[in-house]
Amino acid sequence: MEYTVFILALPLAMFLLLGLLDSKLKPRVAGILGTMGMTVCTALAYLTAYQFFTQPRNAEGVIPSQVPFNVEWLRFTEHLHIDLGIYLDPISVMMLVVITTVSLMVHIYSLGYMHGEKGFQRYYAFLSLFSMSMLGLVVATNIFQMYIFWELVGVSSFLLIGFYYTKPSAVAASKKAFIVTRFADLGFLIGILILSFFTKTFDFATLTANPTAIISESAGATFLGCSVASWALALIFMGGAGKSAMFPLHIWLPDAMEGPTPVSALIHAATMVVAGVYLVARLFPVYCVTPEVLDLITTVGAITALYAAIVACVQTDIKRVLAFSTISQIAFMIVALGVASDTNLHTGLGYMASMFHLFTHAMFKALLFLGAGAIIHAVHSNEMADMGGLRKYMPITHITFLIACLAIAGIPPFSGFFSKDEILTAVMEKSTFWGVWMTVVAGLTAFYMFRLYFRIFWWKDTDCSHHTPHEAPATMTLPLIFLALVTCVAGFIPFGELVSVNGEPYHIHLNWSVATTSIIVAVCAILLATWLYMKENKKPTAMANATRTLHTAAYRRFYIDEIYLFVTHKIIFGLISRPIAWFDRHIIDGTMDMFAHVTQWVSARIKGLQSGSIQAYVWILIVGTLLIATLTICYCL
Amino acid sequence: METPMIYYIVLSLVMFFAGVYGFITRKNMLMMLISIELMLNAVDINFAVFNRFLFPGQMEGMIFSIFAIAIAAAETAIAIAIIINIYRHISNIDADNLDDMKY
Amino acid sequence: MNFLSLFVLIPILMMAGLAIARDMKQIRTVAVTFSTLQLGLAIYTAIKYMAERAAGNAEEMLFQASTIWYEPLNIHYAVGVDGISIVMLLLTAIIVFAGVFASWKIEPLSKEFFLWLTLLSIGVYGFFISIDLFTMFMFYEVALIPMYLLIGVWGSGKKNYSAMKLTLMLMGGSALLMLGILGIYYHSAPEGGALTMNILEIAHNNAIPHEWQYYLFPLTFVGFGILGAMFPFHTWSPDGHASAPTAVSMLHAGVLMKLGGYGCFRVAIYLMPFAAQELSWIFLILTGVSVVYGAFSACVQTDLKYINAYSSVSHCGLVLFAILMLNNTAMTGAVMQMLSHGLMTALFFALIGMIYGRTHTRDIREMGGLMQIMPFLSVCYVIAGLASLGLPGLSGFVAEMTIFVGSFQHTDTFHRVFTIVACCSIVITAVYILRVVGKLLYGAVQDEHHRQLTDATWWERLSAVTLIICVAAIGCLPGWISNLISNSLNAIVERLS
Amino acid sequence: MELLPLAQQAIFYLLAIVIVVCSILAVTTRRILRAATYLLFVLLSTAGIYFMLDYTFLGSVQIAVYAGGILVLFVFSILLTSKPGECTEEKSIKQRILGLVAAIAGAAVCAYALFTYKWPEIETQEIQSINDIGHALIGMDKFQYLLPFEAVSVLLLACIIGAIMIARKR
Amino acid sequence: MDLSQYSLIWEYMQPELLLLVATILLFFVDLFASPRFLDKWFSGIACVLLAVVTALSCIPGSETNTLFAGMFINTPMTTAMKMVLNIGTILVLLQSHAWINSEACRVRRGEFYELMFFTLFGMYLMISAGHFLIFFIGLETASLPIAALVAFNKQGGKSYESGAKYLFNAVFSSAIFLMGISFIYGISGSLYFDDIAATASANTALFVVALAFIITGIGFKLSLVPFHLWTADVYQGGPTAVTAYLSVISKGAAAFAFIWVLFKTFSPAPEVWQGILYVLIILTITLGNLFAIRQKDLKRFLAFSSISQAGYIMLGVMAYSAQGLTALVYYILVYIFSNLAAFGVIATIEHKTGKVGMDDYNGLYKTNPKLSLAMMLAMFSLAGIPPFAGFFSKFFIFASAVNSGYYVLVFIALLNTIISLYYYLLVVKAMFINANENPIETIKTGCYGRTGLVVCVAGILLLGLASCVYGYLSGLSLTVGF
Repeated sequence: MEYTVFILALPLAMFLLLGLLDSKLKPRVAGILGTMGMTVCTALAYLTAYQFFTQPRNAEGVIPSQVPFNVEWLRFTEHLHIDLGIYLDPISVMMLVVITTVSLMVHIYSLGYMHGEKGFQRYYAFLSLFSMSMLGLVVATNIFQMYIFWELVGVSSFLLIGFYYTKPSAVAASKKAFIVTRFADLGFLIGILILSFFTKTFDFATLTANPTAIISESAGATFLGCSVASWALALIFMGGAGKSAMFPLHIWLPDAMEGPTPVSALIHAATMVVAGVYLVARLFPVYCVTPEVLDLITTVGAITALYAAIVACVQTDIKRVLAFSTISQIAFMIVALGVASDTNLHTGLGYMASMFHLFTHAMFKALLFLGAGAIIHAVHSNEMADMGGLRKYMPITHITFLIACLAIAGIPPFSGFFSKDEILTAVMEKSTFWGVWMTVVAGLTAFYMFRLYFRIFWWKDTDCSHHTPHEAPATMTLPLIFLALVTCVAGFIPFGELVSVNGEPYHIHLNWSVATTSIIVAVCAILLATWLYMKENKKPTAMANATRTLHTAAYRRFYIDEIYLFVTHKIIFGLISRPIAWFDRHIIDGTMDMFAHVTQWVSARIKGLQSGSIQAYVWILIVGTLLIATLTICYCL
Repeated sequence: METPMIYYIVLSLVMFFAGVYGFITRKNMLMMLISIELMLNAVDINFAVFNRFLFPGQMEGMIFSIFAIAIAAAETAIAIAIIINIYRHISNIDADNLDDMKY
Repeated sequence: MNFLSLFVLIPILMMAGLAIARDMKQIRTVAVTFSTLQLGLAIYTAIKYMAERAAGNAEEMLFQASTIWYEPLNIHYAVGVDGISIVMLLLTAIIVFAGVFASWKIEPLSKEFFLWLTLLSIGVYGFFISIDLFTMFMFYEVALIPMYLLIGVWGSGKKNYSAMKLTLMLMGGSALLMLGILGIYYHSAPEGGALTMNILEIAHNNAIPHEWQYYLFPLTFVGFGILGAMFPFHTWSPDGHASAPTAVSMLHAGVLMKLGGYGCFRVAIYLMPFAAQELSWIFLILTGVSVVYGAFSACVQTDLKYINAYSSVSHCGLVLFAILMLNNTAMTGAVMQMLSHGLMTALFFALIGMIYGRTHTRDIREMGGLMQIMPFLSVCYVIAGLASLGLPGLSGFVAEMTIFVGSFQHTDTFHRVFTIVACCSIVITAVYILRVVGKLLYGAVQDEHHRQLTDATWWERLSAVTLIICVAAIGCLPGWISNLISNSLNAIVERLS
Repeated sequence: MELLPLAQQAIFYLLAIVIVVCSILAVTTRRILRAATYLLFVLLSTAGIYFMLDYTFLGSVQIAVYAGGILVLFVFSILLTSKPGECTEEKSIKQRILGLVAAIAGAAVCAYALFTYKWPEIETQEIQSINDIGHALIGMDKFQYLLPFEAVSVLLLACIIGAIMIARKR
Repeated sequence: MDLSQYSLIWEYMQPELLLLVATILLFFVDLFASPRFLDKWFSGIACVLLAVVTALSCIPGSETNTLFAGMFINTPMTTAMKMVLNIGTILVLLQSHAWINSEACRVRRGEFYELMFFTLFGMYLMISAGHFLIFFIGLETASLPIAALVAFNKQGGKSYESGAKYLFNAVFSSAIFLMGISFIYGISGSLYFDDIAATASANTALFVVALAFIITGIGFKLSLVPFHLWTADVYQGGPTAVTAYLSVISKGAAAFAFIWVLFKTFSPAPEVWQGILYVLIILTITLGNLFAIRQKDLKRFLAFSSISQAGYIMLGVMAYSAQGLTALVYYILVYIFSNLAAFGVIATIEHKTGKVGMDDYNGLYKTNPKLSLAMMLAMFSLAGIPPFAGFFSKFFIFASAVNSGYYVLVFIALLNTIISLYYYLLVVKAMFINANENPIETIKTGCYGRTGLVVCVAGILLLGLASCVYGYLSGLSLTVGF
């Protein structure tokens, strides 16, 4: 399957082509070129998936993973070397499909959405760069390759968020996104360093084949009461948490919505943000040897899920709502991974569930974003207040959006129901507490999604005197329709057959008690939303007023951003950087200058020696001589 | 020679350092020159005395004294020429007036 | 006559050519011709070197030649290269090449400017090809002094102060160095043996008594470290770079500061492995501080050149930091970092110079939205910034990762903690780089007058593109260069163990 | 000169007193002509010491060159550069004290050195004749001084040229 | 007295005798030639005569000869030193041509050259002395006529003040020097260097005092701190040619004589004088530098620079080895070229414009690029910047001191090089960087002056790179036993 190399090479070539030629290319040509490249890429990915999943299973019933391509890129030590290669196993192939699909949709969609924008060519170049990086990330054969592409997706994300670089908020958001994830990557890097030092390898295959290596190699080594292995894995998870916007590193994601909406769909909903989930899944066998880290992952995920869901309930910017919903959904996946305690098919159910949810979520969340994009395109605003009653003007968008909402709310038969159900089952099996917790979150999800839905499409009839919203062009609706279809059918894919924690096929069967509960909760939430938001009324305001403190806090995202702002500006800049800069200029540099000043000063003070008087000279001469004589007599004799 | 050598040496020391004192404290350059003569003269005594009391077999010290006297004369000649030169320029020979260049 | 001497000879001929050149056109012709020649020679040397190595030549240094110079002191004019020198020579040639184009329109006294610049490059080339302590030191100082005039005459801002400070501080370093070198020389051979200045022989003799190493190591290390902008002797760097003209900043930050790192390890560590191991912790603390401290300082600067200068402090601190880790991987990383930092900082300074030449300010508060006005320069700046913050695919990443992985191979907590501290710099670097990118290039145009400004001219483009290509080439294909370096380091690392 | 030890001692003390007193007076008096006169006494007394030590030739040279030549030169230049009866100003008291300190300290250091030195005891006495002196001045062997003799002539010539050059008006 | 002795004298004392002959020839030329002939050729004749003397007599042989029972010593190294001094003197004469032939000085031209030659003769004696009497006569011959030369300028200026300062300091220090010699005589009963070394008992207070007095006497000529105070005033006021002569030739000869006296005479107690010198060197270098940084008058500035240079020269004495001797002579040679290049420029500009202030040199490069370059090379060489000769001489002199174990001393000296670099760069800065509304106009240097400068610049550029000079000196110094 050597052709898989082209899945990476093609977008890279597109990036270089579009990036270097830039404005020398007509925007249209650039868009079409990029889309065609992506189309080929998608085709190749599907081909790969087909070939991969249809290949014979081995004796254990596992689909054997493959490394069709691997070259040594940089050698550090005898054991440690970065390879660049392609590693195909169920999850990476699954990811290939997800990424190429969503990316292609976004490419097509953008032809319409970005039409006439300044820097259209640049936009496609960046999209290609992102696709390449993301694809490279998922097929990485070793953790360092992953890190490389991890950084690259980070920078593509930075570039795309800052696409409207004249807009200060976009610039700030791009900076924030990059720096926060960079900070998380620091943890990732240190984690890699620790892990690789003890296991003497970066290679995923080797790492997962012998997951206990780190325990045996680092035997006894502890730091602050935790074993080195725990630290390493926790730090690696920190990297993942940063990319996947887990609490408290989530702050960049809502702001990242400053980028063009298709970009949000691609990067900040479907693909890049799940990199953290993917990372944990990739190293899952290793995580299994440190249950305390898995517990940490569960906790972080659960808190994030609830937090994001609550915040999402009160946001008024539709993209923000979607962003928090994304955070919350990713948290679901993370929790699922956290509760999967080993590689047994049943106790490790969470693994499969997580991947499944990743897959379905990518589709419907992309759909949501693209739909939101279409809406924004139509009304030129992100604010709910500017919307309402759009169902009449934008039927296709409306329907597809509704499908997506139902999917995310977990209403059967849409895909979200199946994957979320698996997650809740897995969580429930592990711990009832987290199970109930996550069910509540699922309810909240349904609530805020339908709040969003109703506020956009129902609520009131827009005043259309000056501007009539109209349905998006075909380039934009086609992807919507396609993704809606996928959302409808994806739940019936026998996902467990293909992806499971140990590779053996797993038959998904609904746990009806859990499923029923979640459906009931979701429906209740939807009804509540319907009651509140179907028609324009005063109830929401009244409720908000009734819970003013909570509402405001949630609206301000529980002041996490303010805390960050305080830490960065007041502490990092104000208490560290500025004092250091001052210290450098005045103390260190001052010391150096002081040498010069002291020299000058001494020089000025002793000028009197050279008084110009012969007799003074002679006096100094004779006294000098006598001193020399006396001192020498004292010291030498 | 009943008078011990050290007496002579002390005598020369007194003369020498009287010269030093004079050189440092006299304003008139000719008086500084006089002080120098005292110092040189003291050294001559030293040579002669050492020669006589310690190394009477040769006359290195005495000869040195003779040469020293000759050189002192040369020094004086040059010095007086320079003093006169100064007198031409500033109409006095006060050493304190020679401090235009300093620091 | 060994062909390595051409590295010194070509610039000398260049000076002669410049001296007889009459107008700007001739000056440029001479400069371009000879700098291209140098580049060609550097590439030729690299290829020849690799061919020799491939053919199985296992000598520590290749193309050695030695002519007796000062017989009473056994001083030779001795040359030879290993992988590390090769890398440094390439770097120098590239930056000189780019520097010539970056100073295409230098005014006034362009002839003198190029003459001094060439003298500087003589020193640098000579330093890298020398394997005799004396000639090495001589070339080292040759490289330092033209800085004074280059900054003083063609600089900007408080140039007199900066030029003087830079020169004096670096001379302070070379004062320590001279003592160190003399000390090494007089202990270079076992009792009764012939004293020598030849680095290889000294290393081979291994005769420097341990108690002497305790004195000589700090002398040489600090001596070179000052040029390598080691905390707390780095303060010449911000002022100096800020005042220097473009090509000089490029050459100085790009190449000259590397003399420090190169010297630290070729002289201090290679010749005194015992003290290196015993005392490395002191300098590790200093350089570790340097790395973070420089980065933090850069965060709040407002002058573009100051930002880059502090960033250099941080990056060069990393070089010394890695050298002190005393293992093959980290030292390989150090050399790669020298190369990478050399290229990208040269790129930075070139771009800053070009921007300054247009806007006449370097204060980021007075500029903004340059991306709209001069897209080419801005894109280059972003690329340089990304290289600086260690984006994979550009040279910074490979260097830093090699350093971090190498440094982490130590098993004790001290080294690890400092490695982690140094790692933190990648975040801080991102902060200040993005701050500049955000303020300078993105956002709205701050000063309406800037709208009339033009984008880069062809020579500026050539200069920047050359550097970018190199940065990207190393970033994408680091394997060959890493092998080149790490093979040459084996001998040194063996001595350390 | 063969003198009784007692008389010799007496003469020594007399000369010593004259030398000490006149030296000090020469450097403390404010009238320059007097200073020159005191110097003359010192020089003559010194010649007396030389005679006492049986260095008659040296004594003669002392009188001839110093008292005869140099002092006359002094007197001429004094008359040339100062008005009769003029007193020179004193330096400030601080400077005089500094000078005194330097002089006394110097004397003390030298005296310490000279007194702590163990001088050898030598009894034999040889008297060199004027002949010996003559030979010594033109001989080339050890303790003979042809070379200095010639060299000092060059020195004197140079000084004469220099002095004339400086002293003449143009 | 047999005649063979006289032939030996002729053979071994050739430099001295030829120099005297040359002086006499000069005397007669001055006396009998027509004024117009003299205006044109007198300097040339003097230079040629000195060059001939050098060529005929100052080529070092290979053996050590003594005359007058050890009173006069002629070794290859002393001959080499005489050659160095001759070269320097020729350069000074070349540079002084324009000035000495000016209207004001022309009448005293003959005397100028004769006194110059006489002082050179005195230095020869100092260098070759084997007896303190010869040494003393040499010392006086080398300093008394210089006092007359310093007071040479009669119209305006401060020449007379400088002359007096020089003379009074000189006679005072020579009195102290004599006192020291008298003590030495008292100790050893002989003034032959060899005898003193053989008989002196080093560990007595008297010996130390004598040593201190003798160091004072020679230190005055070398302008070591604290005997240096006359230097700046004399350099500033004296005619530039004489200042140049004082700063390099007189100092060089004194340094060599100093090392000779210490090595030969005081070899029983090296640790005593090394201890004294240790302190003196630190003081000299540091104070010289500290004063130099605040000077605005270039001649005065160079005076302090030369004081600190003297400190560096003394490092070679400290080394107390053949290597130290070599480094010292080499240093002096390089120093002659560097300092004379600086003085050559100053003399040219002073002669044409009367300006010697550092501020007057602002923007000199614009109008007089060649002079500025020469000056810059001189400054760099003095500061010890490679590839100029000064770097090599500094390196070798430090090497010799380090070889003898004086690490700390060398360290202090090295730290001082930073200060010295600062003030040397100030001059460079003035010429190249500082702006000036009305810089010194373009000056056309005369043929003699230009030759002098070119030779100096060539020396600065080549002396270091051509290792043969140092190698040659090193070979010569090995013939001196330690």
